[in-house]
Amino acid sequence: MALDKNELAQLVAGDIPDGAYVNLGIGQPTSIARYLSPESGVILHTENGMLGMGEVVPAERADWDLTNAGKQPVTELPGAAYFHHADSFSMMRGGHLDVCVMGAFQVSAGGDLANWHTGAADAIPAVGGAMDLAAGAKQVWVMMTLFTKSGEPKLVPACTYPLTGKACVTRVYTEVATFHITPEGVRVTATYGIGIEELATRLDMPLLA
Amino acid sequence: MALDKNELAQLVAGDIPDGAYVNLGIGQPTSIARYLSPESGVILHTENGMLGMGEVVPAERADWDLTNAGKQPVTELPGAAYFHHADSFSMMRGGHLDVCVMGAFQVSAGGDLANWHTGAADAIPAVGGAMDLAAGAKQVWVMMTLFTKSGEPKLVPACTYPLTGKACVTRVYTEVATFHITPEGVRVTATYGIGIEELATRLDMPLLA
Amino acid sequence: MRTRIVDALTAVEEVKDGDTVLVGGFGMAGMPVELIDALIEHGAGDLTIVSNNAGNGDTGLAALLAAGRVRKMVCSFPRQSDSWVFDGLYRAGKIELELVPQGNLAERMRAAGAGIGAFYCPTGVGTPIAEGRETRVIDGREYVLEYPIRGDVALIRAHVADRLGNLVYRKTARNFGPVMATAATITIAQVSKIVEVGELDPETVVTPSIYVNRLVEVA
Amino acid sequence: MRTRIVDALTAVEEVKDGDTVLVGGFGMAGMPVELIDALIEHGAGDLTIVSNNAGNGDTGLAALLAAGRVRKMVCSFPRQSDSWVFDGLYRAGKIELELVPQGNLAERMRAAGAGIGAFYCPTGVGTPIAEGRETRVIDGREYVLEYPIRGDVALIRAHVADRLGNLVYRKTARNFGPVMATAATITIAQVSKIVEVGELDPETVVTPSIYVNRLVEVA
Repeated sequence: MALDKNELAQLVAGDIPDGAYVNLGIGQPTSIARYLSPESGVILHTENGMLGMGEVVPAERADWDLTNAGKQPVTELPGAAYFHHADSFSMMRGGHLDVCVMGAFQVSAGGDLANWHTGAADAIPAVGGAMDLAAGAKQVWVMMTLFTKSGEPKLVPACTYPLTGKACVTRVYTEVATFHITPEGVRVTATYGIGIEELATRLDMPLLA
Repeated sequence: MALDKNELAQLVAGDIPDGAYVNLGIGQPTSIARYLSPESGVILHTENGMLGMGEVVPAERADWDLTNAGKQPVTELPGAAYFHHADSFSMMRGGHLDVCVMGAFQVSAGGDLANWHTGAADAIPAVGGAMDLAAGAKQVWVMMTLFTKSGEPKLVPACTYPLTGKACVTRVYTEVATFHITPEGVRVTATYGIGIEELATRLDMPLLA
Repeated sequence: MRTRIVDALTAVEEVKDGDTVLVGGFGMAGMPVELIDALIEHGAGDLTIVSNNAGNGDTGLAALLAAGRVRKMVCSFPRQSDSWVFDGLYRAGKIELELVPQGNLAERMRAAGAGIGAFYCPTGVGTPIAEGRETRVIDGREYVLEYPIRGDVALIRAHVADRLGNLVYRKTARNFGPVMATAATITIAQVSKIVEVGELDPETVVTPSIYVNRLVEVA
Repeated sequence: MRTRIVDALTAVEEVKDGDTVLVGGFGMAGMPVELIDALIEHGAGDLTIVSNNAGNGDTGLAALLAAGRVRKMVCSFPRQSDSWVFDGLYRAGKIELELVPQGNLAERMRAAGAGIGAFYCPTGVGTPIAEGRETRVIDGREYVLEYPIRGDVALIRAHVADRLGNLVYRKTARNFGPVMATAATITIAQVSKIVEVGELDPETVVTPSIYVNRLVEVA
């Protein structure tokens, strides 16, 4: 059976190595934090300038000088550190983050990522730190639904939306299957409520098992 | 009468604007600090990572974690700040220091500075932060003797020693005369125990008065 | 030169029509709201504003935009749930937008402050952001050449200053402040408190006084 | 990944022949003497050492040089009153020297740590340092193209660490430590004291734990 959002977040959390420094993108990936145990020693980075970020807190407990990249109020964990934006993005661009997890509109079979712009002519473009993360993290994982609401695949032979980064995604986590993007091709690492043949047909691309 | 070293240091100190951020080079320029009054609000930078540097102290009062660019022990003044080398040299290179004062082997009529290498084949080259200061400070002043021990001028039509920086020096302070390097030429701003004609003859260059 | 302690309106008096103004903050954290209000009152127009976002709600940067003072926004993320002022101006063709990835925004200002002429950056390679820009392969990796962003003025918010202008920040409100302070000809810092010289620990100063020209205390 | 707290010899066990080792310190301030001693004991050779100076007296870096382990020095100021070990090796043609202006040394390591492919720098234009290098005029000013300096290993000294690896420094001993920590594959920090997680103020951490792989306490 397909995973629900919480199960998917838990699955990703379980794959993050102990002690890793991790950036969780705005939106769905933020929920992964709930499934990271303190014993794992995973340390969360937020690009607005902090390592050791804690949980999202409700507005009534907010300190508005302490927010995540989505501008939600968060907490500070013991061992945290603050730094300015140039230092924060140097950390990202310099390849020091072990993993970042982002949402996506599309991921290509070659690991290209499109998650900032639908290409619609009237859309106001906004990119934030997505391109910096795509270019900088040691591993870029994507967490998304595998199909759009109208049933179009989001894991595609080539992205049709404007790119965020080229050949950067190494893993894709979806509600019906998980994938590793490898030099040999796209490898299915697990399926949930869907057969691999049906998956290959719906995605219209060769899949390694 | 020619100025002695202390008089020269005092003269330079008197020309530093109130509130200026200043880097004093290794050696003779370091002595300028003795003639800066606290009321002047002049703040000293040392390129190894500090603003608000105080006086040089004898070894028995040394804290060896607190040294100047010449690796002499110094003190910390109220309002000081520490920073790392990349930040310190960004401050220099980015044009934030109002004045730096350095020694020199030669200064050219066009403001070229030579103070790091005599060009001797067997000399071990060493540059430190001199090129960064030459390229970065808003004003580069030189404090030197006007002639070598053998009587050769050090203010010259063109440097024969390897350069530290091009067209960077704006003022030259020596024991017998002070100069401004201007787009129109070298202007003598004061003489001490020498006539301006004798000066022009010994320097073998046109001088503006 | 010496940092002056002034009121907000005096602090912004040197801003001129056509200036590039760097405005700190990430959302509202670190946003120098009172300095922006003073800038609106001051009246300078035809401004280029460099800031991560393009205003929230109807106050601060959004109010400056609404007053028609801004010719161009340079930012990484203009589109937000409450960026209706910018959205309206943009769709009406009344404001220019230069979209810059967030890290490039920070690094380009850092370059301005650090005297770097340009730098090769891996961010945005192969994306529309890199179109028309010079690229180069170095050690097998492709980079885009990025140029400094300088400000005539920076408006930032810090937590505490000493009277010399040394600054410390508070939590993630630090964000762009320390970088913008280095990148502008005149840096104006709004702080919650000004203390005597010597009250800040020199080890913990984030922005040294050399980068701060005007201080405004907003309790 | 998690910072390991180890003894000095264990800390340097991954250093290999031919490695580039970044060594902190400006003169003796911030010099990781015990880590260098461990490196000598460890025995790796054919090293490239990147450090501001080329050793003082007969201990620390000078002892490493004297032991014949260093193929090349990359530094800004090798010549000092007590740099007789380096001087002798250099005059005997037994060591290579790459002389780098002090700010370029710092900025090139900063670039390595920050993922910058190369940068245009005004330092050294028109001097022998720029000979043979690519230059470019940007906005009317001439710059030299400078490339990153990466380390396989960095040996640095800080003041206090927490058990995660967050570091604070002491006075001007901070110098190259924070930059080198970002520029090496493995960063080893020697500190005077290791405290529990939570004992350092997050506002005052200079090197965040992400940059520190090994911690060695040397009381």
